[in-house]
Amino acid sequence: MSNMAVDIAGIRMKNPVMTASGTYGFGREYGEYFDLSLLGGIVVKGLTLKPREGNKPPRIAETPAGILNSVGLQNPGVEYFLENELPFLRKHDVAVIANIAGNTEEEYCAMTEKLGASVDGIELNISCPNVKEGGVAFGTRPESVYRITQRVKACCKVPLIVKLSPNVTDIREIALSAEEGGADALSLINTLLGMAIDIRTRRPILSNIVGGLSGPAVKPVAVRMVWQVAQAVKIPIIGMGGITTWEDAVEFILAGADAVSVGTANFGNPFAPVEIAGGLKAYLEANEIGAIGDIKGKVMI
Amino acid sequence: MSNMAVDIAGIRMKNPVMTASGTYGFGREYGEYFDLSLLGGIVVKGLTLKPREGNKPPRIAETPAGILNSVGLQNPGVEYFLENELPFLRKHDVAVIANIAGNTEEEYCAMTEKLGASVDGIELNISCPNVKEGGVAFGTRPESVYRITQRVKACCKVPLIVKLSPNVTDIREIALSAEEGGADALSLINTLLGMAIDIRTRRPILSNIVGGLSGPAVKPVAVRMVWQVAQAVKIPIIGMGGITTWEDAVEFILAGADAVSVGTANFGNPFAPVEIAGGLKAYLEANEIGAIGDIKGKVMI
Amino acid sequence: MVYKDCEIISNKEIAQGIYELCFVSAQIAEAAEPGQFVHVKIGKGLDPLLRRPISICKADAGQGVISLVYQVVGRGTKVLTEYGPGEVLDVMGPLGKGFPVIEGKCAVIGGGIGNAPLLELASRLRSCDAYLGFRSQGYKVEEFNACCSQVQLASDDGTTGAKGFVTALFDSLKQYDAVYTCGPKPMMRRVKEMCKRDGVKCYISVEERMGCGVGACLVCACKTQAADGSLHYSKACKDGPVFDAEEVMLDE
Amino acid sequence: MVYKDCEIISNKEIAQGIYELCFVSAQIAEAAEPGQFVHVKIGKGLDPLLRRPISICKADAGQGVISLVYQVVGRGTKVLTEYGPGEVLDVMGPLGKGFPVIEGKCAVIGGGIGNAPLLELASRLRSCDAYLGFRSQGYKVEEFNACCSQVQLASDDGTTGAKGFVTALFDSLKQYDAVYTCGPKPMMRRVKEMCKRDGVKCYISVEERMGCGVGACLVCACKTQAADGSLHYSKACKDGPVFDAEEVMLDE
Ligand SMILES: Cc1cc2nc3c(=O)[nH]c(=O)nc-3n(C[C@H](O)[C@H](O)[C@H](O)COP(=O)(O)OP(=O)(O)OC[C@H]3O[C@@H](n4cnc5c(N)ncnc54)[C@H](O)[C@@H]3O)c2cc1C
Ligand SMILES: Cc1cc2nc3c(=O)[nH]c(=O)nc-3n(C[C@H](O)[C@H](O)[C@H](O)COP(=O)(O)OP(=O)(O)OC[C@H]3O[C@@H](n4cnc5c(N)ncnc54)[C@H](O)[C@@H]3O)c2cc1C
Ligand SMILES: Cc1cc2nc3c(=O)[nH]c(=O)nc-3n(C[C@H](O)[C@H](O)[C@H](O)COP(=O)(O)O)c2cc1C
Ligand SMILES: Cc1cc2nc3c(=O)[nH]c(=O)nc-3n(C[C@H](O)[C@H](O)[C@H](O)COP(=O)(O)O)c2cc1C
Ligand code: FES
Ligand code: FES
Repeated sequence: MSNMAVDIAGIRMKNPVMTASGTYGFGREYGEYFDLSLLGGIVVKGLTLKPREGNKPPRIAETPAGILNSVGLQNPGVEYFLENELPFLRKHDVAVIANIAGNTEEEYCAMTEKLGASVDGIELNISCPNVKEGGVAFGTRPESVYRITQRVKACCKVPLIVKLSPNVTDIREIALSAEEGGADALSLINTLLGMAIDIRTRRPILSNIVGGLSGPAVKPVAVRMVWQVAQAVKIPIIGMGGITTWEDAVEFILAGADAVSVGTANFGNPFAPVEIAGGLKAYLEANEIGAIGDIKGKVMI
Repeated sequence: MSNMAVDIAGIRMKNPVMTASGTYGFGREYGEYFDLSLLGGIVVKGLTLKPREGNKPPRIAETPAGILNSVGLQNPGVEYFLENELPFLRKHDVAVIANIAGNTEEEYCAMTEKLGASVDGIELNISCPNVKEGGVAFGTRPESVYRITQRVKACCKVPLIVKLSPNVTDIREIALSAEEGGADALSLINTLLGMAIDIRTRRPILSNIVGGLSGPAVKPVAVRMVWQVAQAVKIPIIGMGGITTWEDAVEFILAGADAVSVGTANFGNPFAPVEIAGGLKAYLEANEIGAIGDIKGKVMI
Repeated sequence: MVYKDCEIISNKEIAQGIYELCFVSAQIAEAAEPGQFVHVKIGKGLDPLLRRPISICKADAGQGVISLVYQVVGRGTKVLTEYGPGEVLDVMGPLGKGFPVIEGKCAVIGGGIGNAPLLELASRLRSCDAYLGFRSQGYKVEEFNACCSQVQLASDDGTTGAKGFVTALFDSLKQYDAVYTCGPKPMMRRVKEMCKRDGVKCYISVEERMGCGVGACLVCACKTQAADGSLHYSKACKDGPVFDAEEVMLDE
Repeated sequence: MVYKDCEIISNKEIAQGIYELCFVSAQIAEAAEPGQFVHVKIGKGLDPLLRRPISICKADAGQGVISLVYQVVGRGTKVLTEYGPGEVLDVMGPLGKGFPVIEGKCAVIGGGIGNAPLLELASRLRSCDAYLGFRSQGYKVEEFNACCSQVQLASDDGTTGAKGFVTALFDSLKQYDAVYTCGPKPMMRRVKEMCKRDGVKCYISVEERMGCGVGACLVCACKTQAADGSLHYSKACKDGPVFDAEEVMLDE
């Protein structure tokens, strides 16, 4: 029996398969398909201090092997989450990570304080391309990544995961800034900034004009970034970007991920994360690998 | 009869469809399938001052709706090109653009001088991810983009096109640096840096470890960058990245491209650029658009 | 809510560019409410990537068969036409909130492919008139005839019924206790206005681009107005696709 | 060089995991040289994106039929098995440089799926012995019997012929004027060495991952040594897939 359990900077999970923020709501919907306790962790939809309505539709465009989305952080706010969504999630044996986004450092800190120790970890979304007020800026400059990480870390009672944007010249530099700022773990990648135009109407398909690219199309970029970051930092890495099959998950783990998140793939197959966890376990056993951690970063160069 | 002709900073082409550097050799091979004079322009394989053997195989990996390549600029050198390849291309009524790559500014200038006015334009490849000695660095810092553009422009007898790397935080900034440095036109995007791992062997599929991602998968990123750059600069733009159908070409032109290049799509369909040119013409006529330039940048925001 | 491969019984063109696909699923046929949809994976690979939402046109609980009527508009629906009997289709459903079935005298008003989701509803209503608008050729008209008191037809080019908009087939909707509509936005907007004017309850089925189809990703936003007048984005897939006309905004 | 949709005549499993696909193309059958390949687009969409190179196993110029023998290894070859008679396949070919057909006494030495490209060659050689190695079950053995003076078999598990490597079937190759080989690299390396030792001309067919298949993209690099000893990357698709053994490096 191979050991599938992982410990991401103190967040214990029975297996390394999580669901990616924004693709899984607060777990309720997919919870109708299977027992959420089969998952390692659930990262909830990006939360803001106050409720947000998000961007105008259309918010999604299908692209070759990918999708663009411009949801714009529609969410009921951190307080509603604590009162109405977290109790449901807590009925399951699964790590719950709150993904948070703000327009100012103060907002990030206020949310972190409100969340306290009620969740198993906090994921700092400093990379959402759909918030115009400053969301992107936070994640693309090393100095601001360092500063916001440090400030949030100071008031964070649970492990702090910093989620990185792929829309940067040098992902290592950003990752190192987060690590120096005190991040307990990193997650990557968020979406690549993209655009699609409907040639009949001559308008952008997304009413927000640009959106975030995710799905299989981005996998090679994500694997490359996980590999680069894994060589630069010492903290654990949660890898994501196009993971659809257990083979994809193995690829990310070999590149240097400690755990993986499944996002867009849920839309095609609600059982994707469960099947991936099952496939990983079978892979370990077939190859007589004692524990999932044994293959972390073991790509042979 | 709609007018398909375009003038890219003095490079006159009968239609706006070109073939992308590195995917079309020096034209000979696809010339066996159809008359190359049907194309607007041909951008030849990236040239270096001296012949180069390129990277070890495997040099290609298939990814979802894309490919990774790590050819590493295998080419016979600029002199061989002038003596043995250019005369063949010159037998056709098609614009010939030389794509050049160097390790130092001096190399770029030496090549530009050797090429003189023998070609219709020079495309400065400062963005190839497969040359380690400095190829990437040139294209990702605004100052170095400005400087190399300025130096090459000073010795360039034909229109100078600067080809931009998408692996940057802010493509506008880089585009503006090239424009300020004296670029006559811009082309984008080159490939996105990516990686793929064979989980059976646990080795990277490419022996160069990382490679450049191209094909339909990158189209949303390319369209977004063309749109961003078109708003920032005044010089013409050659758009590319995943163009496979005439509809894709229209999308790039609406986003702000004056001409388009077809790369990876050639591998699936040798007639792709000819079919795209035909489709564009039919589109213009069906929509009673007088000239291809009339829809440049006409996406409605 | 079911997720599985269902065997296809038939897949045929029933009007120009419009196909009917029937597949076997006792569970979906049993559970389906009129106006609900299924989320269909077309093809086995990554192209196309997303599922396609298609309304349930008929649910035959006795036979355990679901009928979908779809129009070929892009790559997904194009590839769907290539499926043949005996092949299996990967289907999630029934999804969303359907039409409430009301006792009184009702009307269904459909336009284009929007007629399809109204058939199962019409067959469950005690008393129903149908106003159906087509671009050109009609489809499923006999089935509407079989379950409606009255069926009136219109088409853009006059091929089927009167030439013109379906909304020109009636001056008033006062005689109805409830009106149900599905079709192009301008048509539904007109129906909504008339119902408001005539004080008739109205239900509208909307279309938005979808990702998950189950309420988890928030891409299918549809603007709605709460009782207090505040505006929100509801989920077309979970809170809809059917909304009370007073609630849904139908703005561009 | 042809590029077009060709009608499939048959597509059947001929050994475990190994299929033979026959399609109609008078032009390719006419032009094909032994050892050349065709570049096949599998599926209509973007998945998989690249064409797949498959060697011509038999080219029947009389009937205008090409036979391909392929092994299911990944997604592309998997999807290829789903094609049926009457469907069309998008094919470019014949491509590359084939085996030179030599007058004297020759041997073909194949391993695994590498036996397939040797059949057309064997049928054109005046005098040919065949040494064929399989993993387990053999295929096309009768066809080799029909055109070769002698056929010797080996397999990894002993199911077909002798148990062991195909290269264990002979001690010397001195009796031959030329040897042709295709199969796993270690096998071909051994054959190359023996030919060198025995002073026999040897031709090798290599496999490299391909993009364009026609010589335009340079991804299919194969290390070769020029007469002056200098090393270069040749194009497996255009300069090969068949190389003179003295030229090709076969290093890892
Ligand atoms: C709740 C609901 C019920 C529907 N019921 C039916 C039905 O019964 N019959 C029918 O023919 N059509 C129906 N539609 C529309 C149908 O989903 C689209 O026509 C279909 O998705 C188009 O796919 P495509 O690949 O052919 O087109 P493409 O334009 O290539 O699709 C590209 C992307 O846009 C989305 N898209 C395109 N048009 C629409 C649209 N009108 N609505 C939502 N998404 C769209 C696709 O799903 C896909 O993600 C329904 C839509 C919704 C939301
Ligand atoms: C000149 C030449 C002739 C060939 N002739 C035959 C033949 O007659 N019969 C046969 O069964 N196979 C032959 N092959 C190998 C065949 O091309 C691969 O098995 C096939 O491409 C695998 O595709 P896939 O999608 O099933 O596998 P995947 O592993 O999913 O393919 C992924 C990518 O890798 C490439 N690839 C994988 N394996 C190989 C390989 N061994 N060689 C080259 N590219 C590979 C694929 O083309 C694709 O681009 C030949 C290869 C070459 C280069
Ligand atoms: C519809 C949608 C909504 C998303 N919302 C968020 C979000 O609120 N916060 C966040 O950090 N990432 C968000 N993401 C990004 C994903 O969490 C993930 O980083 C990305 O999609 C790459 O993974 P994938 O390719 O598996 O989807 C969203 C992605 C999608 C597709
Ligand atoms: C095999 C291959 C080789 C390439 N070589 C070069 C090159 O030598 N110089 C260059 O500027 N770009 C090179 N490129 C990048 C293409 O010119 C083009 O910018 C990129 O592939 C995006 O277009 P596409 O998606 O249509 O292929 C190469 C791309 C491929 C696929
Ligand atoms: S489609 Fe995902 S919430 Fe509606
Ligand atoms: S595959 Fe393109 S050069 Fe050989």
